[in-house]
Amino acid sequence: MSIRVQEADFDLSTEIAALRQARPELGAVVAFIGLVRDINAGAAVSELMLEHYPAMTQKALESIETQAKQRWDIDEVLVIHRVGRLLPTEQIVLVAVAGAHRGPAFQACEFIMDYLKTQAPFWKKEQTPDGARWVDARSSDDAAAQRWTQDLP
Amino acid sequence: MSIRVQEADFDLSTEIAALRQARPELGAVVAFIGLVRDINAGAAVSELMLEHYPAMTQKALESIETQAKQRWDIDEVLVIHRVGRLLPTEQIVLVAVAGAHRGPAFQACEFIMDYLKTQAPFWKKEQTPDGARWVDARSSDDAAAQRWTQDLP
Amino acid sequence: MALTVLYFARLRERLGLAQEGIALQPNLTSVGDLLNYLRARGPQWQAALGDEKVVRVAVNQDLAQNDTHLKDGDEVALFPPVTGG
Amino acid sequence: MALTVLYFARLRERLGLAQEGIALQPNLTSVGDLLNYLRARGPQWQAALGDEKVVRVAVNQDLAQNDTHLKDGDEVALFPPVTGG
Repeated sequence: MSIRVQEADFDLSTEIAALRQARPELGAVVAFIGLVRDINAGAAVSELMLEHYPAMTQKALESIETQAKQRWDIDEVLVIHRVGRLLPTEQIVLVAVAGAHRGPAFQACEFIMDYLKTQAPFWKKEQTPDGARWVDARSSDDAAAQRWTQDLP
Repeated sequence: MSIRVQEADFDLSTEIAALRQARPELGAVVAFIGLVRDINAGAAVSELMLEHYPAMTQKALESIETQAKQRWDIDEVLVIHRVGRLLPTEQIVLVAVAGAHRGPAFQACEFIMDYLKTQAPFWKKEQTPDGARWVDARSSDDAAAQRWTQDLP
Repeated sequence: MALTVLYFARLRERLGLAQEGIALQPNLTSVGDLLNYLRARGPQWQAALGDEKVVRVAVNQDLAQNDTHLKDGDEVALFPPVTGG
Repeated sequence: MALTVLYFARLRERLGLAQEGIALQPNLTSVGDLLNYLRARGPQWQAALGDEKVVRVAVNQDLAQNDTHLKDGDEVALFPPVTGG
């Protein structure tokens, strides 16, 4: 279990190699990479500022990872979330899950993203042609997280 | 849409960077990486030989990608499958899907893997302490692929 | 007998405040009490904290509800729905 | 008037054959006919192709069924269930 919150970018190959290191029983890795889009809610986005609540971020992500490991037969989890100033096309978040088989790895990776989106204390503020604005939470993210409370594996 | 069948290994960062290139509208990438496990069906595996039916491989993977693009709102798909001699911990397959949002990208990536596992003409032969043996197909893979015929999005 | 209250993101900007100490009182013992106490500070506070849907509360870094009890030394964070990932 | 028949993986090894040409005949016009024709070659063929579950067929690189019609020039591939990925 590994959680990192950082301003720096990350390299996908390096991170996945570290996750897999010396684990020849692993058969499947599922990775989600979130990117800064150049458009959101109908406006051009030139820049994103990501704020968080450090003490709670760590605790919330650890809780989400623990829940994923309790629910699915997976071996390794990595979450990296960037904070600070980000530009369109930059990587924001990496969630990688490794295990023997692909089904649990897919499920756990999507679960972690859905919970991160609704429970981890990050907030985005974006620069648009009309000025800076805080990004509104999406009801579709609540719905995505809600699925997991009904759909027990 | 990009499909490659090759003996050479691939670099995850390089492949995902190429997939995303000049596409600032992309917000989500989901990648599946399949690895050679050092144990299968109770026996130690020292080596894998991957055989395929080249003319059909290309056609089958193109059909699977086309179905995924018809079913989900995704922008880019990449499938790389290795053939030939592979050792434990080596990468076998990469399926990467990029789109604006994560839900369709997760679904499409898992769909492509499930269909690849049951419809793309690859066969694995593994070396074990008792000699070489062809890997048996798994009924769980048939079940995984079958889900998508019932579970229309 | 005091709480540390933290404000994040849009709330911090609207209130012009990142952190303050608030004394516990006989009628201020739960998250709901604290929200009512803050709303009573004036129209700006009422507007920023008035809608239950736009304010989330964490007590000691765990998401909390209106009936979550508050005790001396608690760190209470108020923030809008999260938008990371 | 001939088919090209390809064998892959375990089937190729069991039969000791990767490819052959087979002439179309009045009673050999479908995938099912071809399987029966091959099984009739002897015990080794019957054993390798006897169980419908262990042999899959593609005609011109598309998965086919027993009633799939065969025509001159078709490429017919016989193989066990796939195990890639």
